[in-house]
Amino acid sequence: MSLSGPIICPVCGKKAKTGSAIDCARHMFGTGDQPHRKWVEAQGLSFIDLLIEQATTPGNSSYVLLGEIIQKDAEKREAEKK
Amino acid sequence: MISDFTYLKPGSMKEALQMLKEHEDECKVICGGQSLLVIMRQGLVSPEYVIDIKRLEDANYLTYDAKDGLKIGATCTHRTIEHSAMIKEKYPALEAMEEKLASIQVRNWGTIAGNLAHGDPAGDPAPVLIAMGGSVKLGSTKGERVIPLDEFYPDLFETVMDHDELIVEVQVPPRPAKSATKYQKFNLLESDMGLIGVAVTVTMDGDKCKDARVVLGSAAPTVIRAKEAEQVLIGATLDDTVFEKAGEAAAAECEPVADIHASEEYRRHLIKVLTKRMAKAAWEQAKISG
Amino acid sequence: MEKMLLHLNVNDQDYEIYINPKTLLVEAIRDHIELTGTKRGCDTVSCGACTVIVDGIAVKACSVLAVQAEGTKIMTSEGLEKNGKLAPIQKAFLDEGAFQCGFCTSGMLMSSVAFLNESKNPTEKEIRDGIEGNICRCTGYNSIVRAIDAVAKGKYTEDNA
Amino acid sequence: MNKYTVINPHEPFRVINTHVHNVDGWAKITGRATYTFDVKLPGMLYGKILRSPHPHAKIRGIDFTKALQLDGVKAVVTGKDTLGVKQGIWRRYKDLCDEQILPVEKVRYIGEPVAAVAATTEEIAEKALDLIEVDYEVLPAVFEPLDAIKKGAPEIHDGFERNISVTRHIEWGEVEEGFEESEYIREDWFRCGGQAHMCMETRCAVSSYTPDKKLTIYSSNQSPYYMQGLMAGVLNMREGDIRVLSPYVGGGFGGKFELDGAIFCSAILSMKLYKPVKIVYTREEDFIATKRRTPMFYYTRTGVKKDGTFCAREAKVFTNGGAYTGMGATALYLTGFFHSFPYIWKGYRYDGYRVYTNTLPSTSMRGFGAPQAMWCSEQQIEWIAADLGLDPIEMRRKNSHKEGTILPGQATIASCGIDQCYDEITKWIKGKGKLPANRSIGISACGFMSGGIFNWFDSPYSFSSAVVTINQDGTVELHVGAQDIGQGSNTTMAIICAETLGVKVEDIKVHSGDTDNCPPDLGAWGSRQTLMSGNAVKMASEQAKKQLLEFAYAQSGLNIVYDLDIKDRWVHAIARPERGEDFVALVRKALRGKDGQKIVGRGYYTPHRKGMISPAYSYMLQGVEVEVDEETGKITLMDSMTAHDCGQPINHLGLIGQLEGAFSMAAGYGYLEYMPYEDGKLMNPNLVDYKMIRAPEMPPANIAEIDTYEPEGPYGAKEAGEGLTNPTAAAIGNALFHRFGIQMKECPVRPEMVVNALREKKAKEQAEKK
Repeated sequence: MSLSGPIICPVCGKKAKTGSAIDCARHMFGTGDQPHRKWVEAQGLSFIDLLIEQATTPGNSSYVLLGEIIQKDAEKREAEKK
Repeated sequence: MISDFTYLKPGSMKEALQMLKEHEDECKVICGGQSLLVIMRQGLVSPEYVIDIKRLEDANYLTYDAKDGLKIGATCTHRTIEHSAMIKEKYPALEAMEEKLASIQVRNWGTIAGNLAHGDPAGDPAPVLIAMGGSVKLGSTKGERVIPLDEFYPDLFETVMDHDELIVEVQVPPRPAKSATKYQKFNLLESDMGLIGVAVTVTMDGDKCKDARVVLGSAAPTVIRAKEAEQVLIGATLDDTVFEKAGEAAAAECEPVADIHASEEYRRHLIKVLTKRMAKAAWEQAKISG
Repeated sequence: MEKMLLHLNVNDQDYEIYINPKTLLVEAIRDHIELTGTKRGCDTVSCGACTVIVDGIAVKACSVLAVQAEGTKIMTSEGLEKNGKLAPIQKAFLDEGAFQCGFCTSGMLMSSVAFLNESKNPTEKEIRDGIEGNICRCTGYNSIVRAIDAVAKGKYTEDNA
Repeated sequence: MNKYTVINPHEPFRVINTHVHNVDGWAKITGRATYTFDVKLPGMLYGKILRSPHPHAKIRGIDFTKALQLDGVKAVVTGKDTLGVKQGIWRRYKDLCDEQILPVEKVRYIGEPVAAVAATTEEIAEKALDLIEVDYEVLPAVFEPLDAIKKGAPEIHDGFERNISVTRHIEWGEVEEGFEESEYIREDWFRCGGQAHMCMETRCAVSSYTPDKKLTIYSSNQSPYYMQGLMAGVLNMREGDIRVLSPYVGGGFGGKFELDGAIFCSAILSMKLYKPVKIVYTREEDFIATKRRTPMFYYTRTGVKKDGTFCAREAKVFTNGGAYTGMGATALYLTGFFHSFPYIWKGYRYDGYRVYTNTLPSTSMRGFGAPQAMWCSEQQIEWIAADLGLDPIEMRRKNSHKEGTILPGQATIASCGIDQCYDEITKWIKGKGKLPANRSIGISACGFMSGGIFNWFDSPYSFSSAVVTINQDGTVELHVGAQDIGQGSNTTMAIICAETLGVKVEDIKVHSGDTDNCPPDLGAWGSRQTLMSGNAVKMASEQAKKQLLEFAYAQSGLNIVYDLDIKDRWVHAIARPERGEDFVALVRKALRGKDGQKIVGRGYYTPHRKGMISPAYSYMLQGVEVEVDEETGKITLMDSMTAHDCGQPINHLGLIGQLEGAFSMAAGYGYLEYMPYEDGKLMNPNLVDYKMIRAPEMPPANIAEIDTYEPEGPYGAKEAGEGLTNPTAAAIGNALFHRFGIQMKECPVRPEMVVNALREKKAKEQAEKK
């Protein structure tokens, strides 16, 4: 399913640089303040564990994982709106 | 912060010794003060009286004669020794050591006697003077006694001086024929304190080493002689293998500590390398010296 | 603690000060005589910022008791310039940019002057050893070495300074 | 001693890049310059700070009744006497404002202020400290970032799980694709140590609070405006009621633009007593209780083609943040950005994590994260060249930035002289001929910013501003907010002003270091003043000059196609320089024409549309020749050469001084300056045990100046002096690799490490033989 517009941050409403979910994930990690952390935790993930995973292994797995969740969340919301 | 004290300024060495007797437990003698004022500022010592001998001209001398050797008065500065043509000719290792001792400012004001009295195992003069067979003459109201420097330091920052004694003179015997002393410290900055220091004296008799002294700084709580290493050298026909063995012996017999600048293992390694180098350098010099 | 009267001669001027005997020379100069060109940068006789000239030789004024300097002639950086004329070493420091923050400069100048007084035709290595007791965190020393070298080579004289 | 060459010199200027003496020179060489350290006000008291002996502890109570009874003690303050404001220089981000200078509830590092005393003498104040009893509840502490992120590690700040305080992510291009295309990938892990700023003037301040509710502070700092703003925040005062004076500053190097205990505690004490209070840090306090260069753990993975074309790079970094954030958040970003420099990557990704520990806070220091980045990057690149059998200089050259290079989303490179840097260093190496067996040369490239486009301080003012006032006698008052901390900014600003107005440097009187009388400016950090404050000064000078030339035109009767200009105090038509009039005469007429108002020009600068980081970038390549005693591991620096592109140099003497000075500090970082901690305690907080380069250790610092033109800079100028702190450690490392085959992964490289590395290499070689 494709979205009608760019992805905006579910916490602060900021539009990610390219509008993609992975950019939004980067934004969330980059901001890293309490509201963003709490949102990630609410999805059943550990913000810190994702961070450490990203920090200690090559590649981009944490961002990809969070990006997928953001994408699903955005799709769900768009569906709800309809 | 330096604690308050009463300042005493004797007019002669004799008067200084009387003052020392009077206040022996509560006083410190200052001359150059390059070490003393630092530890006073750190609160490590807080004497009630400070006896200033800096201006005692009767103790400011540097003399040599072929029979008794070198005599350095208590108030003679490092810089006087460094600049002396006589020292350069008779005791070049002493001059070379002084040139690398701390900074010019410190050498200008500080004295070799004061340095020895401070008892820092990282000090430069003690290893060189011990290698040369040097002694200190201690004075008190009771009289004088001469202690060889290798028996002067019982422990870290301690000397065998009684509370009413002070070093009135540093003595070094005349340099024997075919003998030379070499000293080097390993330091991170040119005139810095050494992580370790090694002084070696080699006296030759023909091809054989007649006598040797190996003295190590910062290799134990006090400056020590590496007697095993000396035994490797004495009686041997010197070559690179012997120097290497002497280095290994010195490294084995010393007891260096680990600190932030070097591990114990690395200090031993440096002692090995520098003992080898200094023994060789002393040998090369001894061969050509008169 | 009872204070003592001390006579000090600094930059050819006599001063009478009352001090605690434990007063260091640098404290007498800065706090009592109020010549603040001489600085302090450490407590371990390491940095040389307090270097002054006592009877012609450079000493670190943080490691000398003020009373020990009685009867001597003391010179500080304030004593170099006379009647608006700079000493050769000062001119050379300006020309070579041999200072930046300036905090080590007074001590560095005094070490340089004492060194130049006793060394004729010094080599570069000798100049470097001559200022070994002074830390400069800004310049990397080379401009200072060039300045001392220029004075030693006679590029600056008292007159044209 | 030193060789200095200029490549592509520009048209001659009258003042710029000529031999101009430092404008503060006379004061500094005659012992007359008055530093905060020298300030003495009538009735002044002296303050001392009681510091925590514990790396992590709750403060249960402080009893200072005995201290107050000591004769001469006037006041004691603790965290309870303050508003308890958690402050930080990242004011826009509340999470990062995490430091109470006098903490109320707990201490987080050894040396943290706990109480402060004011007394009639420093000695009494120090004695009073011993009479203060603090009841601590000692908490478990953690000192290394990789321990602090473990589950169950002590939580240093509430709400920062696993102690991760800041994260930064930088990414551009196609990273995964880049690695797929790579024919060779290398991964390495590095450690970079801390470094003390070691300003000759320790932190100090004199605060004077007066009954009219105004606070005057003398402080040794890099940014009077930041100090004013930060103090207003912690005291809940209006900025305008606080005056900060920074007359002469004895060094900064990135360590003096955050609040420190001296400024804060002196102010709190003064406000209690309505008397001036002076606090001067001892050298030991300056080591244990200010801040330091940020220690880092680097992982970096680089993919290249077999011909040496760079494809992709990915880096992950943990920094030892210490107890508080300060400027460390910026260092975390910049280290990641400059780790890509000065090369073009198809894809680049960086993740940085700043971790709290119970150690001295870490922050910005000259180079701002880039020396650490280059230590890792430039060594790895050298190793890759060796792995692939490629010429390390040519491999670097073919991948380097050029004019017009775009770093997507980050920067566009408008001027870049690095290509010529490679030529100059190659020439220098060739000129050396064959080296003795114990000598080796290493090289390292890098680039740096010319001021940051960051406003985390949330200043409503322009980044830089300047005011030029012309007096009736032709003398010029130049008011700048730029701060001279020794780097010579007063001189640089005077040069730009004199060049622009067409007068001489001696006509300019520079006023700086006073928030009451100088316009706001973010201050001296991030190599920003030459470009940013310089642009403000140029604009102010142009504005004043324009007013003068309008009068000159009006009276000249010239055809309007002619242009007028002023050079060397001579106002003239450019086409007919012999026809003109004296500058002073013109000023007098212009004054009459303005009904006696002084001629005033105002200038300001704030970067716009210049990317994320900086308006301009300097480039450099450095070669260092070292001698190694293979038996003892001792490293001696023998010679060095730096090819350097700083655009158009402005202050000739200042530039040389900056480059030489940066070299000595950077080399110190490479092989001497070492900050060992044991259980959170710094083991060498003094100048006996903290080793720095002194005159005998300093090698020649030869310079080839590659003049380019930077369109955004005043007269084409950009950064010089901070960037050169970046390459040296890596160049020393590369020299060790080049001849001796050892790969040093931790800096500073101490001799023991060299001996061990040589031993391991030998053992490995012998094992391989078998």
